[in-house]
Amino acid sequence: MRLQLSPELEQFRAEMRTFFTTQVPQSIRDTVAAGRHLTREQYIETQRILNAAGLAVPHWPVEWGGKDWTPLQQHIWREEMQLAAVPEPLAFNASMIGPVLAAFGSRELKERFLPATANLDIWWCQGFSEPDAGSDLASLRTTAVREGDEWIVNGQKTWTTLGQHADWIFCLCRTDPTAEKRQRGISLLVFPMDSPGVTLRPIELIDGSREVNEVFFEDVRVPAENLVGEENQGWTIAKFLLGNERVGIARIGFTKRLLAEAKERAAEVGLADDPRITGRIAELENELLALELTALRVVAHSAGGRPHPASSVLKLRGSELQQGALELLVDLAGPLSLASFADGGSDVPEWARVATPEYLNYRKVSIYGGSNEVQRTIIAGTILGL
Amino acid sequence: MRLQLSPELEQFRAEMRTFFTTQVPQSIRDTVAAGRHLTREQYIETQRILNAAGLAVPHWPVEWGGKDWTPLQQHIWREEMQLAAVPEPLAFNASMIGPVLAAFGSRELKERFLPATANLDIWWCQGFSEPDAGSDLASLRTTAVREGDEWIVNGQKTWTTLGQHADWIFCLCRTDPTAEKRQRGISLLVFPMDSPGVTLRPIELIDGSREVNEVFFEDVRVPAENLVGEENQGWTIAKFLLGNERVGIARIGFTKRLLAEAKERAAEVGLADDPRITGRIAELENELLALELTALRVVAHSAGGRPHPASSVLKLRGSELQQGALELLVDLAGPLSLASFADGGSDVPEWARVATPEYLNYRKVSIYGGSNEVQRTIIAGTILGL
Amino acid sequence: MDFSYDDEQTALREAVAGLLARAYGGDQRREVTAADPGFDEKTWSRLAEMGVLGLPFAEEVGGSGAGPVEVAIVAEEIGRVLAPEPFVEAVVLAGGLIDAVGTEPQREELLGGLAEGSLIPAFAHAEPGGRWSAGAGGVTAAEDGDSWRLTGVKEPVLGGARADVLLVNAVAGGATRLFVVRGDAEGLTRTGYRTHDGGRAAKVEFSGTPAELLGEAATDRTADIERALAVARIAYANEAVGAMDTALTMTAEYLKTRKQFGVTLNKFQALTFRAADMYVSLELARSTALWASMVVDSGGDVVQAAERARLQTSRASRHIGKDAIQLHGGIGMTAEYKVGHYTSRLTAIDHVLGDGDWALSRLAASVQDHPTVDPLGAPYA
Amino acid sequence: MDFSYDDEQTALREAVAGLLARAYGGDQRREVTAADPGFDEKTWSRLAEMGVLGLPFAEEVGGSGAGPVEVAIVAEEIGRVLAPEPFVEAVVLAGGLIDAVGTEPQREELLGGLAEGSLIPAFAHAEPGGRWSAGAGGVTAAEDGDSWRLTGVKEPVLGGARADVLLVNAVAGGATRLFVVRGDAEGLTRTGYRTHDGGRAAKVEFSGTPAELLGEAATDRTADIERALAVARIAYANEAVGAMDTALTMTAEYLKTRKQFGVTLNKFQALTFRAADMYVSLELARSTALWASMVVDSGGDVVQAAERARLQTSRASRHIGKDAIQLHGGIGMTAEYKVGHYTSRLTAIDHVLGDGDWALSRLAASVQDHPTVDPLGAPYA
Repeated sequence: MRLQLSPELEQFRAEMRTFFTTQVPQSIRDTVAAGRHLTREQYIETQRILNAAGLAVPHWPVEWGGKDWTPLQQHIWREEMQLAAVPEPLAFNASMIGPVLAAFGSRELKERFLPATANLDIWWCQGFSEPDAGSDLASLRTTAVREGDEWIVNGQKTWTTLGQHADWIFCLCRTDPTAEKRQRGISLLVFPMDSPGVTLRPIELIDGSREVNEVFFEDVRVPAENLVGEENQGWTIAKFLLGNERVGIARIGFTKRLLAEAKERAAEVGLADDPRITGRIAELENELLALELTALRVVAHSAGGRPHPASSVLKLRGSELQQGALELLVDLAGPLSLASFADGGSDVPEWARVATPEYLNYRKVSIYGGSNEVQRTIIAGTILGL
Repeated sequence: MRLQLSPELEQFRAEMRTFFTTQVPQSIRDTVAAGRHLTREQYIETQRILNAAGLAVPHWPVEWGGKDWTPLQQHIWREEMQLAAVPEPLAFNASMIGPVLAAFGSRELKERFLPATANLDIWWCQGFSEPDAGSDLASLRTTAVREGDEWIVNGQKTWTTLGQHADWIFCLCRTDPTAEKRQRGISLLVFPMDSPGVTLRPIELIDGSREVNEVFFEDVRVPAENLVGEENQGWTIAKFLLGNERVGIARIGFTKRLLAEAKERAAEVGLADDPRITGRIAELENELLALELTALRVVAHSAGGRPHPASSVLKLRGSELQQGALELLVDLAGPLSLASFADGGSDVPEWARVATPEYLNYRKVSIYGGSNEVQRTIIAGTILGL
Repeated sequence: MDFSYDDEQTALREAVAGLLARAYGGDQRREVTAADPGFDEKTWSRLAEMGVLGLPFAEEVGGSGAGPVEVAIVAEEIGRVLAPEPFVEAVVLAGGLIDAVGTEPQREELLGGLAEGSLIPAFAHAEPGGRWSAGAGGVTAAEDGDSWRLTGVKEPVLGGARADVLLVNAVAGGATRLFVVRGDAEGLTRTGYRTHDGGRAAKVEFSGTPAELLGEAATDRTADIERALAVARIAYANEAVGAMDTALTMTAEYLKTRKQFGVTLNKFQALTFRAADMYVSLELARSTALWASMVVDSGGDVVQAAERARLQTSRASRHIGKDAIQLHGGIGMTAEYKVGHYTSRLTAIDHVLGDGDWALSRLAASVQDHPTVDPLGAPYA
Repeated sequence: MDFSYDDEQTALREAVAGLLARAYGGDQRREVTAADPGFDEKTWSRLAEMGVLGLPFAEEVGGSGAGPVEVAIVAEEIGRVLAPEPFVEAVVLAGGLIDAVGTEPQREELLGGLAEGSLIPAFAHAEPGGRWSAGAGGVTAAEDGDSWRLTGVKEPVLGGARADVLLVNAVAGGATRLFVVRGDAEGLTRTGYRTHDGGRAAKVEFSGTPAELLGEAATDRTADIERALAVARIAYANEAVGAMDTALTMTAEYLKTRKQFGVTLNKFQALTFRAADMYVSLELARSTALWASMVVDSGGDVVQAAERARLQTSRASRHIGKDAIQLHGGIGMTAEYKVGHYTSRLTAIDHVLGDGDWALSRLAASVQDHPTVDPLGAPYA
């Protein structure tokens, strides 16, 4: 039981902080800090800078660019990145398909995809969710039928984040409609987004953003070798992928940055001494400390690849704290928050203008990545045995 | 749509206030205001004063002492009584068995019991709950078997509040164990608590109080004419009774008195200007206002005898606000709240000593009278159709 | 004490609901709010024809002489379908100020025009450095012969770009006064933009802009403004109740029809219990909003009643707005589906004239002034 | 940064847990707390034999020289079974003060006696007019030759009637100083009573009662007291975590076994979700309590760490304490069933040295002093 970091870890942390705050362009970090949307190019530029320094996919196997770090080092890496407002390596590449390919892919698939995935030479998007499935992933309907050396894919996916930027998609398809359990007849295919028969329709969200999409497949022909893992192994792969998704989703460094901003804004609008505002900040800050400490505890017990069941606590409370901090910023903006889509000529400061759209956009974090209801189900079932 | 009371109702209200604050002994009202337990004699003395003035059972049929008041008058009567710290007429008599007898009892039963019930010449207690039934009342196991002109009762009841003071019990018994639906084979019997075979065991609660009891029946012989309503009509009667129980359970006047006290105590302990304390008071006060207004709305639509489904809102939020106000008092007492069982020689004021036991005791209000989970089920089902 | 609507009030509700159902029963709102001025001028005219735009004003100035309860009914129906027409902003707030402060000729011209639908006023009061204050700081007024000239910036001004007439609170001689500025006045620059809920706001700049004093006396108008803001807060509370009602109804409907894991969502008790809690919040907010409207009618303490309505509807709006999306899941996040718009609108209402904590701070400061709150007291004070 | 226990710590936990399971595994607690002194002297002796009562003190004075993490382990196990022995009160708080402030002879005598179980000290600091303040107001100290005499009242003093020695903070010359009063001192009147959680407290009156200065210098001891209270708050946080853990375990067990409407309660999703939320509260509180214990060890800002632990465990204690009863239903209200005692004890811990809002107010006053809270900073400050 020890509070301090070892001198080695102290140094590691200082290196991370220095790298993130000096090697990633200020303009990109300012964009993130201001809550503005990044361009495709900004994502790619950042990830290539990180990858060149070996900091894009440290959690991958060493053979494919990983660093063999301890969970604590990974935690520090991620938190420092968020604190510095550095865009994280694209989740679809770094946290989702990359680890899946490394764990389940053939040698050929690994060599073909992993380096390009780490470097964001290929931009991936997810083809998991479907309109009628929701949290019930196993009820998916997109089909892949084997025809000679090809799979013929038909169906529809949704919530495909940043699909408009994507080169390739990893896609769960039903390959055995006769399987006794719905979970058994599912496989994972990968294919280019410009394959004939793939169309994409952006979905406008309530904040006006267009970050998610519907993707339609009409007789899309996918070469047989684009199957990841074995046929009908898709459910196992999906659970592996979704488990990884929960790690790092607490986004503590992000919320920490929001709270630091809230303190500045409170001073700006003359509420630095308002007891209700300082009370809300102190309460959120304490909850966030508790969450970070819990993340550190969980991280220490997650060796072996499988996420600790308490990861659900991180997702559940982490999303609530992100939402709580963003709500606080809206309240600090007060009447100025109405000026949401004013442009540069406005006298309303930018942070006040983006506050409500970002607040509304972040209602999503308690829904995606396994909704908070799903997390409660996991806690009640897996941990409490209910 | 009108805010003001009519001049007649203004006068009615003033009369109630005058009566309650001048005709009920100060010592009894002080006992209630201080959160101390009343003696049997204090309950009886109060109810007889009220009954002599026609204020014990105004909601009963006129023939049996009722006043044919509007729901609004009944509301005013109840709230003024609570505000004045007057002990309400014993619920088991005035709100439970009285209305049941008036609605379902034979002429003989009415004449025999109603006047004595109104005057608290007979002290009633409830025999509804059972140890293994909980919120699932229909699963009750106490049996009554017909033998000639008598019913033979065997079984056990629990949560019999103030049963130690009671003369008679009204008791749900299973009279037809073969009924297709569990609800159908139940009847309501009444019998004296000193009948041979009745024994009572007090249950100590977490605050040290002994207000509830277990009651055991061993071959208790009950004359056949002590059946209320018809044989196997018990479930209908129980639903009627429990519906009535929900009305008036919001206890708005009581919570109002607690909040007025909290303001005084806050000043006493030097927290009258503490923003967190005044904020909690203001928030509770606003919720209570909203609840009172809702009660007035509901009351206006409850004509016809059956409670408005929104009564569940009153029970649910009413219990939460009682608990919230009592929690606030504990927090105002702060370290002094530890002196819970100090006696008169203590330098800790009495309100601070009783605060925590009362807070703990009132955890019950979200459990009894249909737990708050039951109320949510009613709202979701009956009102929202879920 | 009586919470029931009379026949005329019920007829008013049905008429307004009918008109708005025709206008916004389908997907029209997204289209209407996509283009300036952010609402439908035709629907505005129809509301004028129905007498809704002159509802609270005297018949002599073209109004219907109705009361705050009628205003509440209209506001609730507006909220129920999220009609983007600026009823609260133009009729209740700007109109209310004109009615309270304006001279006879001003009332006749401005309220008459408002009531017949030919003139839309907006109250320009928010300032980049201010926070729901009735006083002014960022705009100053200087006398110029018989007239006045204004200088400074107001932002965000709801409906400020479209408005035919702006009412402006400005500092003159250390006091906050009220002025009328015509939309075509020289030295007036208005830059309009969308608000997140589909509405419109503007930056309004005055550069020695000619203005006319609202009302006769050049006295401090802070108290008049405070009262007009309070009445508008109460109308917004009723608008919010209408919006929350629909958000809950849509959520309950969704739970009944959407299937997950082979059954409809209403089989999941954790979800139905949350819907039940939403109902509790809604009904408590509804009671408070209605009551506050009656306080306006009764001559009680309108400012405090508005704070109470604001606090209760703020808490309820956040609760219901958040859970309506959460219980819908991803679909609730999309602009194509309506429920998220309710959340967005409720968030806007919650910040335009003071949020819940703002109201709480004001109420908290006065808890020691009364032992209990007594809604049956006549009048509430 | 390391949250794992070493082998010695695990062995300590197992030993303490074993001893306490034998003492309180059944229904013994109700019996023990029914009679004075409210705890079991034999169990106290066994704790002494095990070295638990001298845990944090140096070996020279009879202690084991262990650290705050070991103290946290014992406190958690105490909480887990609600053992009524005054470990935090006598060892951590009173003992901690003696250790920090006492002269060598005082430390040897008092800590030696405490460690071997022959002497129980109590810190008399609460005053009827005070509120978790480190300073004194109600008791004054006057010099009397080489000695001092105290006058005034302390109440409620936890364990004050049974204590062999009282430590008292009193005002002398405008400063808060610390004194030692023997249980048999003249002019000392102690009136003991039960606290709601089964513990004992007392009114302690001093009437010119002879007292000895704790420590050598007659300096102001407010900062020493503040630190000792902070360390005790952290120990209480760990005790609360143990109690919450059991309350949740009992609740989950109950949901699995209790039947309603023909099925066990764990089939009701609304209930299992609430249990899940309790788990979230518990784990966050556990992390904070453990971390605060490490801050004591590291020489960081113990006072603020204690406020953080206090706030987090206060919120969690109320949440878990209330829902543990609610999910049990009526049985949770009874003294015969254990879960309500956990709620009562958690409520007591929550008020003895500062409640959640008290901690929040202190933390809120300093949010602008740091942009972020960084638990990895070494040492935390």
